[in-house]
Amino acid sequence: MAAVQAFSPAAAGEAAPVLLDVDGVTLRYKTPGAVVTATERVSFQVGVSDRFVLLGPSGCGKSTLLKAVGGYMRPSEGRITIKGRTVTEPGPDRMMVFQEFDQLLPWKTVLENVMFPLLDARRLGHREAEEKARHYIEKVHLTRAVDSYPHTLSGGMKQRVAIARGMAMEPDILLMDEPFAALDALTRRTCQDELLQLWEETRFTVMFVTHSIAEAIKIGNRILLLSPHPGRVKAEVEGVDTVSPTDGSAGRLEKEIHDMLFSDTGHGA
Amino acid sequence: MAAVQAFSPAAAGEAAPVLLDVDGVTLRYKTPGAVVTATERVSFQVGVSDRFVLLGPSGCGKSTLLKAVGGYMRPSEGRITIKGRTVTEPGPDRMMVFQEFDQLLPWKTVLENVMFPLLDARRLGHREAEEKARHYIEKVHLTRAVDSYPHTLSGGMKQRVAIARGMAMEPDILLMDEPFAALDALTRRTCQDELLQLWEETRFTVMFVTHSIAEAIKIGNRILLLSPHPGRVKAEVEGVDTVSPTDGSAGRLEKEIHDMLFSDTGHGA
Amino acid sequence: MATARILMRSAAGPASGEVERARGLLERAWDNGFVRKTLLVVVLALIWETYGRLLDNPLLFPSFTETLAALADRVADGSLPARAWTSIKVLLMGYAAGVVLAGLLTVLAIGTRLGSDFLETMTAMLSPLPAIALLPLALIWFGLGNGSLVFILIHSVLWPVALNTHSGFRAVSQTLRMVGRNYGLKGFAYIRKILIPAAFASILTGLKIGWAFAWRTLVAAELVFGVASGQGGLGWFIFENRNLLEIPAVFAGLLTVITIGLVVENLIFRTIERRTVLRWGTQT
Amino acid sequence: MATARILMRSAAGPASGEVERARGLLERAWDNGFVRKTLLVVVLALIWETYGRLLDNPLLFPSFTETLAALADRVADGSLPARAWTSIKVLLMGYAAGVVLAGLLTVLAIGTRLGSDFLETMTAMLSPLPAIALLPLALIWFGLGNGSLVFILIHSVLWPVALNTHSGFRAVSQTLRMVGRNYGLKGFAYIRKILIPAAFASILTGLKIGWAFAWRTLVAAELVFGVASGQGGLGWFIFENRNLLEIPAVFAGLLTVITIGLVVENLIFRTIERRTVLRWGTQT
Amino acid sequence: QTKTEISLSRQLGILYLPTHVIEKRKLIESEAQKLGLSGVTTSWVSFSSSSAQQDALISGNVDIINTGTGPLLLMWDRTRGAVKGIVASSAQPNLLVSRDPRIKTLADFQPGDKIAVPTVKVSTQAILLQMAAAKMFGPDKWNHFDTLTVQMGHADALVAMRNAGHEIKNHFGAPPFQHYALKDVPGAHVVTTSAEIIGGPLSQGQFFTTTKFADANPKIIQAVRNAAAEAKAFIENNPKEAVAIYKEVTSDKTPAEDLLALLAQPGMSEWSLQPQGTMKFAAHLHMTGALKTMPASWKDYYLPVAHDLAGN
Ligand SMILES: Nc1ncnc2c1ncn2[C@@H]1O[C@H](COP(=O)(O)OP(=O)(O)OP(=O)(O)O)[C@@H](O)[C@H]1O
Ligand SMILES: Nc1ncnc2c1ncn2[C@@H]1O[C@H](COP(=O)(O)OP(=O)(O)OP(=O)(O)O)[C@@H](O)[C@H]1O
Ligand SMILES: [Mg+2]
Ligand SMILES: [Mg+2]
Repeated sequence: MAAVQAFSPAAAGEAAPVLLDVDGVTLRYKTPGAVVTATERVSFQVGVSDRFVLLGPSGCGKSTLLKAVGGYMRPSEGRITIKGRTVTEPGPDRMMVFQEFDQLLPWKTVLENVMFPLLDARRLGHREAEEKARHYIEKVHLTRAVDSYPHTLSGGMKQRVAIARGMAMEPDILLMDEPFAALDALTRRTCQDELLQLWEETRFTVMFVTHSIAEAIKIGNRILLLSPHPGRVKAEVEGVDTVSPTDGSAGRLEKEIHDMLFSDTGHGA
Repeated sequence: MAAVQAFSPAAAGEAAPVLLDVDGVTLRYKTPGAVVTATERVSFQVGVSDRFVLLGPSGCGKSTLLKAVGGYMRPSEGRITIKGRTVTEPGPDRMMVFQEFDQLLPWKTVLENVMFPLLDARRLGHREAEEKARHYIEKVHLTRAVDSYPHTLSGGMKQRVAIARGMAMEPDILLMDEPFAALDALTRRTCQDELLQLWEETRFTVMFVTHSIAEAIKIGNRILLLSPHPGRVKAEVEGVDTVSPTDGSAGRLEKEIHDMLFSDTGHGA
Repeated sequence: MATARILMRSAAGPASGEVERARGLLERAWDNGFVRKTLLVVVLALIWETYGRLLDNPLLFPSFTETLAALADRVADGSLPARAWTSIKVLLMGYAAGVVLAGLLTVLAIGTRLGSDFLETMTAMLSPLPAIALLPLALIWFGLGNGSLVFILIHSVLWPVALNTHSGFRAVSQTLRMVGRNYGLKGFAYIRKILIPAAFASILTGLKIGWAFAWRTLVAAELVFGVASGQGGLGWFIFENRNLLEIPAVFAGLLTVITIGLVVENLIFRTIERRTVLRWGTQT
Repeated sequence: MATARILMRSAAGPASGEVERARGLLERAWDNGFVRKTLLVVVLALIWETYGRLLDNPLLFPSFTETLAALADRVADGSLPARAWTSIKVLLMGYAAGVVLAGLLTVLAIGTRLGSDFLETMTAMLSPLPAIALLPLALIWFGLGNGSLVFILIHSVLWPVALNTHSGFRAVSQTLRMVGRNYGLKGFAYIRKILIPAAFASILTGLKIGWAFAWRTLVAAELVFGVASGQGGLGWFIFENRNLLEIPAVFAGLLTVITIGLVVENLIFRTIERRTVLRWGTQT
Repeated sequence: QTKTEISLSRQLGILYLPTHVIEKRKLIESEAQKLGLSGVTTSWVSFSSSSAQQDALISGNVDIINTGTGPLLLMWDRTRGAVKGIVASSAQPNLLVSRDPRIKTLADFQPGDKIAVPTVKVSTQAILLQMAAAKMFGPDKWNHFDTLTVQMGHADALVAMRNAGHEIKNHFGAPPFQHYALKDVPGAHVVTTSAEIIGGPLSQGQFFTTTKFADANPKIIQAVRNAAAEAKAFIENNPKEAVAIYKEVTSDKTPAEDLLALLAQPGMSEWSLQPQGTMKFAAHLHMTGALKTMPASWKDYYLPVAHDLAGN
């Protein structure tokens, strides 16, 4: 059973060397009418090779946080640093899998979409890029659609292309925003397994947003729980990779997190 | 425990009077390059007040089937009839919640988006429409965003607006394409409960696409299992509403369906 | 460590007010689009003045101040405002008619395949024709006078507006179309309530181009076409002064056109943009 | 019935080949855009012919056959093709230069806030100015000859192309922008690899409008402007024949412009469209 | 600096026949040669209107232009004498033709009648009407006919005249359009002529240039004058060949005999070098305010090379 403890900075220190440091970050959107605060003073640290999961209610600012780490937004308060350097702009070292279905380039086929960043950002040769792309497209079971344009794909297929694209880049940090939400149970499991296998091979760092507690436990080694809008850090779960689905400890952790989220009354309305 | 039987037409007869009849329907997309068959000779019947769930792997043609029932596509083979009349065009009697995030009208606020079909298709008065809209917006916990434009909403919030819009119309048939996929566990449960409660009140018919077996069992009274691409009917589950989450029968049914899907080798690759 | 641990975090203190970085007056003024644009216009005027003086050929290209003097003169004697007003009246008529016709053609094009062929073919055929080519027909149909001018204005507004509107309609996402038809919207209601707002950015571009070309055409048409009687508009003003070699007055007329263009862009089109596509997030 | 039941369905038999409904030759021909458009053009020609005959005033509006006869004449003696070729050469130069300049301005406008102000202000100011207003400047800078014509052509191509391109860029979805920047694309590479394809429908519309207006301007400019030497282009051809009261030849010149427009639209723009936006599903 | 490559403007038409002859027979080149200036070449640029020619002259893109009296006076005035005439080349009459049986004289025009002129208010024809009005109704009523005038190109106006149903029934034109109208429009008759209004011929085409060019190239100027004289003589002595040259330059398809007949019409062979009627024209323009300085004599706006002529 997971131990519920009061947070102490020392406890976090045992993890791998810090790669990403989010320190007291407040993120705001300025709209013509008003200023919307998406997250408020969020702090956490992600170590090298962490599989860091963000879990929280809809609209609490998970995507916004991911975008800030991706370099698309500047915090109005606090600082985001990667390897000690402040994040100022996006870059291919932080490959992003977005939540939206329209993240594929409509003018490129599935293969070209996966190959494009390999050629352009990773500067692979054409043959190598194509090989790698085909490899990952196969992993997400899209071989039959390899020459299709995105607008002829189903929602889930589009997301799988984006996943393949992200994984094929084998980046230092992979930022994934609910990548498997549009997938059926079976495909989802395959994709989760592929992701974990890739991690075994290359030990990249991944920041992963999900709505499913079970998925969070399966994918992550650490989970950050966010409170409803505006998102603040509510709790952090460590050592998630020590639980196992076979001995029931995973189920117990899932129930604990579940109860913790559901007991909360402040649902963002 | 659910009984696995060979399909006999007589067994299906016990349901409510047939509202929607999908008979040997093949759906194809013509693209410049090739013709893609999305579903092949799919037949099923949905009775009045059924909560009919489509379950199947990504890309098997669930959305396509829903679009055909919605009247957006003509079958290349077979026939779709509603109350005996062939479906030829879309209409507000079949409100649709799409899978895509861009289904809200960007030039309308959340409130206006929900009100628009009420005013326009259901011809409610302005006050009545606004009242109803606010009511359903509250149900999906979006009261704070009622005057926001869609582009300032998170993915899950957008989908909730679409759900509120669909429910507020209180249509004869509600067609929902993975409406809760982008929602966190808690919000998802609230929305599921709202849907079921609305169903208790108005007994509309709902066709529901989902990837989650648990959700299918929670929402549906009947489940149609589709095989991978091109989608064909694999099995149908009846009397889903007789199982209960408390006595473990729901869990058993979930496992059965799960095994059935996962044992399948023909994953659409 | 063999078990997972949940570490509770105490909620952070109440957020402080946003830390507005102190910013200088200059920097803030620079943030204001109006200030920037005004500056830009001033710089352009300075360049004009300098170039005009260096060239020192007022019969060809007067300096900005000479032009301003002529402008003041002609505004004071009332001739320029009267001419401008005459032009604007005709222009608005032609513009409105052109936009309405473009709307009709596009509605037809969206509704039927033949309509779409028709629009495409007509645009490809007619839009490269210069106004002067339509003159004989205009004369037959509308005689001398504003009727013909309006006809020619329509010719220059219709095609760009129709092309942009049609292309905008065709780019509306499949999902939005399906939503509209789901509501049972059809025909004109569908176009008005779904396609037009969804394609608004494109339509606005068409309207801007149409506006600009209406001016061009009006000035040029009054030149070829003259004025039936009465005093004529800005185009005539320019032409007459050109013939009288009152070049600063010619440039005063052109400056009037420029000024009207700036005012319309910044007061009308910008405002529409701010209230629509920018607010909706369909354009940044 | 107290328990859920899973009813297995035997797989349906192998799907039969697609049941193509038997369709008549006519219907299939009608489905072909080319056939439909050809028919449309034929109908328009018939209307022209009929109206021309009814009007019975070849000095004002010759019939289609009279025009064709004049066309055949002028093609046979080689004058019309030579004139058309002269025009097309200048046109292509001006068009290319205008498009390149529009690209530069838009790149500037996308890159910096000041660039965007500049583009907006310049467009609002300059695009309503008629070509004739630029004549004195063109004469100073480029003298008589093709230089000035190209300059004036640029003026009519630049603004619509820039406006449409800029508006298209501004309408590119936030997600696609983020994807592009995620790849580390910046500056020109970002524009070329992300913005241009994403805004291609809009750019294409701008190119079409620019093309049409380039023709208009060329014909009108040759008319106001005259020809430096040699024989001049189509515009001069039209002007000359008009003065000589060879009205069928005037219309033959216009018909040439129309034909070139049709050919360019259907062979070039349509093909580009089919290979890009239609294939990508960004336009229907 | 002396130039040997001279560019000149031309407008196409029978009015400009001397320029076409000069161009085709290379008269300037040969006259310059005679004056001891060898290697002179000319290039001729076509223009459709006089204002384009003015721009070309001011911007230095052509050296010598050939167009009407109005533009010459205005350019002389606005440039404060920096542009001056060389010699005139044609002074053919403008005819006001009407096909309205009611209109016999200028006095018959009523409000609502329409007179087509090439350019309202500023063309030679429009100014002639103003001069007539000033004579008929008094100097302050000079713009009496302005409201009746309608702007139409010569060709368009002729088309209108030929159309029985057209609202334009009167055209103050130029050769050859006015003669075509008289020939084939039923009931067409002359209401008045430029000669009647001015009391003599009015120069239509004249060469002019900048004084700067003239000062730098006195021999060229002399050559132009000589060439004009020679062209006059050539047209008078060889009308057939002149007409052939005209047809070649303009690609006019009118039969040669018709053109010869046209040249035989009264006043149509007026190719004199001396300016005619220009001072009256100037006086009127000065009265209306278009001309800011009133020249004391026609010699003010003509180069000394023409001062020996009997101009007016
Ligand atoms: N472009 C924007 N402009 C203004 N407000 C925005 C914008 N994008 C998001 N927001 C607001 O910021 C908050 C957080 O949004 P975010 O997309 O980060 O949520 P999320 O946690 O990803 O939710 P979901 O799970 O539904 O995707 C929301 O309240 C939303 O309304
Ligand atoms: N517009 C289209 N043009 C061509 N093919 C299409 C189009 N839309 C879908 N398809 C194809 O039809 C098949 C079924 O697509 P559909 O969207 O119905 O799948 P789905 O079951 O909804 O999948 P998902 O769960 O991923 O949303 C897919 O193979 C897809 O490639
Ligand atoms: Mg999100
Ligand atoms: Mg789907």
